[in-house]
Amino acid sequence: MNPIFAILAGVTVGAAVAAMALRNLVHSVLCLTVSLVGLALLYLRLGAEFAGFVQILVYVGAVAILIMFAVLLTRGGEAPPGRIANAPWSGLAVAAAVFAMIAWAIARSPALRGMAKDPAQPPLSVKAIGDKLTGDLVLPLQVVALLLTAALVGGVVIAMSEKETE
Amino acid sequence: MDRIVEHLWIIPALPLLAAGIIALLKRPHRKAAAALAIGSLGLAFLVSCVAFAATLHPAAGAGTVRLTHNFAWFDLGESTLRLGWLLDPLTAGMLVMVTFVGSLIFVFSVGYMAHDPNFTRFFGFLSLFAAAMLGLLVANNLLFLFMCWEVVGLASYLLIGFWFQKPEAAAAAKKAFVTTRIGDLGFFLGMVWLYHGTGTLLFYDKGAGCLEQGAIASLVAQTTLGGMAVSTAISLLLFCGAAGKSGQVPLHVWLPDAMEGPTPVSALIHAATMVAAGVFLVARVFPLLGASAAGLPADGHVPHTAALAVVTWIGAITAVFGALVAVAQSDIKRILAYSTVSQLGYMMMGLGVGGPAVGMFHLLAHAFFKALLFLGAGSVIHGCHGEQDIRRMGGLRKAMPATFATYAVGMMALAGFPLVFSGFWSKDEILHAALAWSPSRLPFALGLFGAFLTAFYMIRQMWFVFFAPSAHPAARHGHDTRPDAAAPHDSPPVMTVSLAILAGATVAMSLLATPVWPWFHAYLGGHLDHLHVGWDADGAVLATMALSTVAVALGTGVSWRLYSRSATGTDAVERLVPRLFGALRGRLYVDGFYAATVFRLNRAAATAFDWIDRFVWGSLAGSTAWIATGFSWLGRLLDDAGINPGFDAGCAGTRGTGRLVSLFQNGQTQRYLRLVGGGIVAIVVAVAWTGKK
Amino acid sequence: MIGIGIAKGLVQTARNLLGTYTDKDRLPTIEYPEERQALTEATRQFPFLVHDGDDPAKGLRCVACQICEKECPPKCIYIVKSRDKRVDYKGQMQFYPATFDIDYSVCMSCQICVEVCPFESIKMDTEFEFSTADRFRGLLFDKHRLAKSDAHYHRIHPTDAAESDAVMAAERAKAEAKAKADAEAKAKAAAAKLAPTPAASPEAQMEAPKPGSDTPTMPM
Amino acid sequence: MTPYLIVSALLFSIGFAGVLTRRNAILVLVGVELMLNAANLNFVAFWRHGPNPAALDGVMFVVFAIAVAAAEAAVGLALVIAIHRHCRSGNVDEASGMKG
Amino acid sequence: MASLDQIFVALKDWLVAFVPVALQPLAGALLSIVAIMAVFPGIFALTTVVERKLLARFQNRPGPNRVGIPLTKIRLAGFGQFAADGIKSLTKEDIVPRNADRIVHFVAPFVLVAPAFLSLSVVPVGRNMAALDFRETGLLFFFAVGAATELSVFMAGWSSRNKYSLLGAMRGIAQMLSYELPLILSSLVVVMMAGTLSLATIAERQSGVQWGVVHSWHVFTPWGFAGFLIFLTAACAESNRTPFDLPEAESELVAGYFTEYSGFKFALFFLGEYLGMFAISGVAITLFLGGWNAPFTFLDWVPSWMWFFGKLVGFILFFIWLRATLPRLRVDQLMDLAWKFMLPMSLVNLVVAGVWHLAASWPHLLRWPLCVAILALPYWLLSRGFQTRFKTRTYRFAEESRPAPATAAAGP
Repeated sequence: MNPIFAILAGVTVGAAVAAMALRNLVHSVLCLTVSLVGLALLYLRLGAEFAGFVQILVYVGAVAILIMFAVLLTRGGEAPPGRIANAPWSGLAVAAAVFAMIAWAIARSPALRGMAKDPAQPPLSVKAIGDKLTGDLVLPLQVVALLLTAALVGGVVIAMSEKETE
Repeated sequence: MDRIVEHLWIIPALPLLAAGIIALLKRPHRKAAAALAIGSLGLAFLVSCVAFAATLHPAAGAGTVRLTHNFAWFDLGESTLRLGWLLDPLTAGMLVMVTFVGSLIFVFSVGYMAHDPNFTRFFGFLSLFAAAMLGLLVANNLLFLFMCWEVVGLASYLLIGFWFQKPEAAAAAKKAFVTTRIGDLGFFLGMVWLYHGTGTLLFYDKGAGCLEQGAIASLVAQTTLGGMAVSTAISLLLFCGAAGKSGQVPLHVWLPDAMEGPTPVSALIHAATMVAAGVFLVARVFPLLGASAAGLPADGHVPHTAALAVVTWIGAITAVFGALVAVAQSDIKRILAYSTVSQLGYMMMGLGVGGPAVGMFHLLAHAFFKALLFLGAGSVIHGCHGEQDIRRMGGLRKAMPATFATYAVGMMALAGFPLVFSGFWSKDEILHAALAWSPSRLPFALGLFGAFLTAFYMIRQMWFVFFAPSAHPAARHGHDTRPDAAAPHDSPPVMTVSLAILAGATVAMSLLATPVWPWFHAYLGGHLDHLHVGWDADGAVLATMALSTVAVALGTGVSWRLYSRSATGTDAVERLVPRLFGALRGRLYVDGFYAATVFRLNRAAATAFDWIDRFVWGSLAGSTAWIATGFSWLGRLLDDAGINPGFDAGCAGTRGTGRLVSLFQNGQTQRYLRLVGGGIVAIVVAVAWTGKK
Repeated sequence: MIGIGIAKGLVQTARNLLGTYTDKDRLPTIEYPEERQALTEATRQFPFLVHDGDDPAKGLRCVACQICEKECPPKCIYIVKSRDKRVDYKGQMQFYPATFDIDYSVCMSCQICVEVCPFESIKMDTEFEFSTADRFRGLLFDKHRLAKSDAHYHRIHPTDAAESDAVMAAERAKAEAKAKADAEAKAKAAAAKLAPTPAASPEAQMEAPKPGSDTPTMPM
Repeated sequence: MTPYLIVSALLFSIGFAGVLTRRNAILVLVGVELMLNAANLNFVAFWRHGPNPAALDGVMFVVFAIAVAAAEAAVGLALVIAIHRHCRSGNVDEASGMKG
Repeated sequence: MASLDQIFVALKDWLVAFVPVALQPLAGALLSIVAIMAVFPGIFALTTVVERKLLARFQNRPGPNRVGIPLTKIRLAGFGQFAADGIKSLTKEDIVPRNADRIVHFVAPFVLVAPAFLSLSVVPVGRNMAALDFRETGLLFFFAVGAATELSVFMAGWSSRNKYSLLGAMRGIAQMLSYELPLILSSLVVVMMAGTLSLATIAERQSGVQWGVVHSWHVFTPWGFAGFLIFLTAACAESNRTPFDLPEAESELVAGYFTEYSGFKFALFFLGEYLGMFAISGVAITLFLGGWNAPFTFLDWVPSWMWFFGKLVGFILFFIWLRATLPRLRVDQLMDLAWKFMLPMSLVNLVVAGVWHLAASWPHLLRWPLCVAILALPYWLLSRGFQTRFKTRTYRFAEESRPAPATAAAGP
């Protein structure tokens, strides 16, 4: 295994574990950010520059900040007292079982064995992505645009609704 | 010629641009907004005139001028969705009418809305409406037509609810929106079906359009439920939409309520243009309605198909229904609204019995005089400081002479006074066609009765508004609560000029479709070159003319006699037949009927589902827990009996079962998810296991 | 329109910037330790003690009356009166300050001590550069550091110095006159003892209280 | 290829474990984000190693998934805030009542 | 001349050639890193002094002019100041509040500085002189890396446990998020017209010639000019420069999110802010001002990197000039400006770019007025809307209480 990959994967997974295990919510979200950046770097290693940078732009620039705001708005800045998990062992067991299942599937998959070890870098030009988005995928693009608008409006409405009645 | 149709989009684009710019303006920019709206629509009128001129000279042997320009909108998988513009006499005539009447109404609004704080917004909405309406007219694609149709609905919703501070206005807007949506559901289904059946929504596409021979023949050939031809089913569904928009009988309830909007809106939307959209739609898809096994309807010959029969009957019933209800109303705009319902019925009837030319001519004529009447009513209301009850007006003839004169022209046109008023000729044509309709004579009789009623209620209204001695001093001085308000006054020139132009147009229209020189028929039918001045009508025409003249005269005479003799305050008819009058005033209880049936049904259904939720599902869920508890209770009983301490174990087990069962019901998403996760793993393992074997 | 105001402001500040290189009035700053502004005569910083003659130890005008110590608002003056007396500038026997300390770190330069001093002995100096590494000792000025010559006073505040000289001259003159009168009175009394003349005694009685009544109300 | 898939599976399971166990609703959402991102990693990996990388399908999936995930986060967090206002708590197990 | 133009490239190649072939890419990267880490902090150091001196001049003061070479009388017109400041901040006590979240508090300044360096590395500072050249995603990289700034601001503000810090952080994040939209949209115009996201390619594309002797910088088009102004304003806000310095408004929030930082970490924040400003200025230069291109063809003999750094200095001076001129906005005005003016204007600018592209074959006399008109009308309408908001303030109570004769006297 490539050492750079090992480091990246380790950081990504470790930060993910920390994100799920830490008590303080803000720390959790910061760890999540680290994990997402690690993922973006993994994308870069896989040659998907565009996806990697979009990942950073959207997740670090927007989603992480959004979650931070939500944490602060729900007074989650302090470490919560009391339990942080519900019946952790059974949940962990189920998650472990799921992992075992997927890992087993990966390990036994005949399709993977047929794949090339390290295929040549496929061309990934932003122009091609743009053509694709405005060509074949124009309808999904519109739908996503609509969805984002709806989410925007919905988010505002949900977050505001109770205030009026109070 | 092709250039014209290629650039037909300019006509709707102009008001749309104006609407967009006005939307950016701020409240104080009143002049800019009005100038933009009127200017853009005036420009659109000019362009429409150019387009109209283009349709006057068909190429030799081509018959009707029918220019199309189609283009791809976007690709949808393998198929391409294409839109297009269509220019034919139907479109051109409507374009000129809408832009002309619309411009006049815009000008009128400048005066009428002068004191409204939301003047700018009003013109923005008006422009949006005009844009959508014009877009609807130039569409060569049912989908684009539908889109514009919906925008028209939206604009009408906005305009009816323009004074949304008034709860009635808000309710009326909602009602109009919801009611027309019911019709639109039919429209939408019909459209989808049409697309399914023909694979295109373009009307005319060099032989491949959905209104052309090939497509219609295939639709006629297929049958659906009960042996009905698919074309008939689609036609009826589309007619649902038209009925909703045009206020035909089961769906007419929104139209009178829509009078809560500002009067120019009533004139624009509910007299001249929007309600005409339904009639226009029926005229547009007439080939589909008229399609029978024999093929497309030929010019001048109207086939008897099931779809057209439905249109005719609905139209006739609406015509009489509207007129009847109008007799008993006392709100000046509401009378006109029911009159509109009635006249729309005539149009539909005309379409059903006489084809597009007949129906459309009544539409155009009606647009002018009804706009005139509404604007006149607006002028009256404006002059009386917001008073709308005709019983509290009276004697306005002297106070507002200009309004009186123009209103009288409109009223005579609507009532169908003979010879120089367009209403006479257009109604007469419908009646004539109805007379010739072979399946039944009843529509003719209904139409005649409607003509009588029309004259009756219009005279009643005229008398109350302009002639009656004013019993209430307050009526002279506007509203009760403002005794010191100025006396009724005539409206400013910006309003009366519009009225005068419309009055002139109303009279001028009458020249276009007399039996002596039936230019309009020739124009729509595409045989202008065969047109000549001369009498070549049969005796039936004369007979119809005579009959309708008699009906009008009768209505006028009866009404005048009843009302001019009666004391003011109460209604003459009310004293004669109070119960009938009450029923009519209550709009024949249709609204009440809906309230009692549809709404109550809806609420009952909601209650029922609530009950089912609460008791059936709730008790099912509850009983699971109950059973579990029952088990544990049983276990405890046994334990209490103390027969055997070994029962302790069984009891605990039972209790555990109960707890386990209740675990599924505790509302903890995470537990549910765990089960889901575990279940997936289990299923995968199971599948893999069995698969290996 | 947005932008016009910004452009105007930018032009204005740019004129200011460039003006500092061309226009003296736009850069009025004086680079202090090297360049100094000439002090005006009215400059007053901290109090000092005036001494006549060359020897500060002997010539201090202060008589340790302690009025300034009492009046000082921040109480930064500390005086210990001497046990013995010595001859002051009027020629009278007076106390003198054994200790006279002013804590400049506390002094607020209000000048009240100067106002109340009846002996023209404490005045305001123009010196202000007292920065020191020791903020306790370094700013606690004793009478040796406070004492400055009358010549210094004349140099920094010539007008005031002239005035106070005049006042002191008047005082001295009065004191001398009084001394003379006293001497004469003594002489007369002695003479009267020898040969008492009734006409002379009321004169002496009338003259005697005069200087005494004037002195306490003497300003400055 | 396989290492990427294993990392992806690990991320998915970690996210899943968080969703299953954490009490705080925001962290549940964080777990969901992790799961989504694990799927994205799969897409990219299969795009790179798949038979037809020129078709860009995997990358397009990721781009769309990121857009949708942003919408999901916005709405989800708005919901969390609404629940917090309503129940005075950001814990999922305390918001178990189905009625008002 | 060409040799002078490429002197640094040649130098790097010459140095790299000493290393074994296998390590050459690594060595090249290291050299680039060293160059960036040396040049830009150097500019930062000079900028701090120049800014103070110029601001002083704007306010009719001489500014710092003392510190020169220590132990001598040489003053260097005060340019020894940065060294003194640097030594001071390095040697000052590092204070961490007792309640602070220590780890986050420690990490925050580095999270600010590292992306600033990264974003500088994609800016082409001369012909063939970009440390990192993403042929496909250069601009995207810049924006992606810039996103980390917000995170750093949040970390600093939250971890300090100080209400001023948190308020400053919240303001800063809101401001950065709001202004990122016009920033990206206005640079999108250039991407649209150039058809690439690579900054180097965008710079190269502006070396064409128009009107005889002028290089075809994007700013010489209607969309380019409008885009440049929007970008400039948004850049000002993104780098927290006055008039958009609300996050660190000293008169309101002490120093905003870095109130609780001292010593070296404070200096890092300072460095990070200035590096961010350099980076965004560099991108503005590359996108709109022709990158390393000369303005006129007859000036092409000046080496390209000189042009770039000359323009960068121009930008820095302009930012200082702005800071000396404009007062700070209020929070509501800030948001209004972003959402109600800049965002619509940048959308309109996208339309203009489209029109410009479609009208490529039209004569200039038609194309220019059309595009200018499309821009000017919304500009006029939108700014009319602002006039009521930004109207001159009247101090009612102050003026009422002032006696009449004094009003005339208080004129200037």
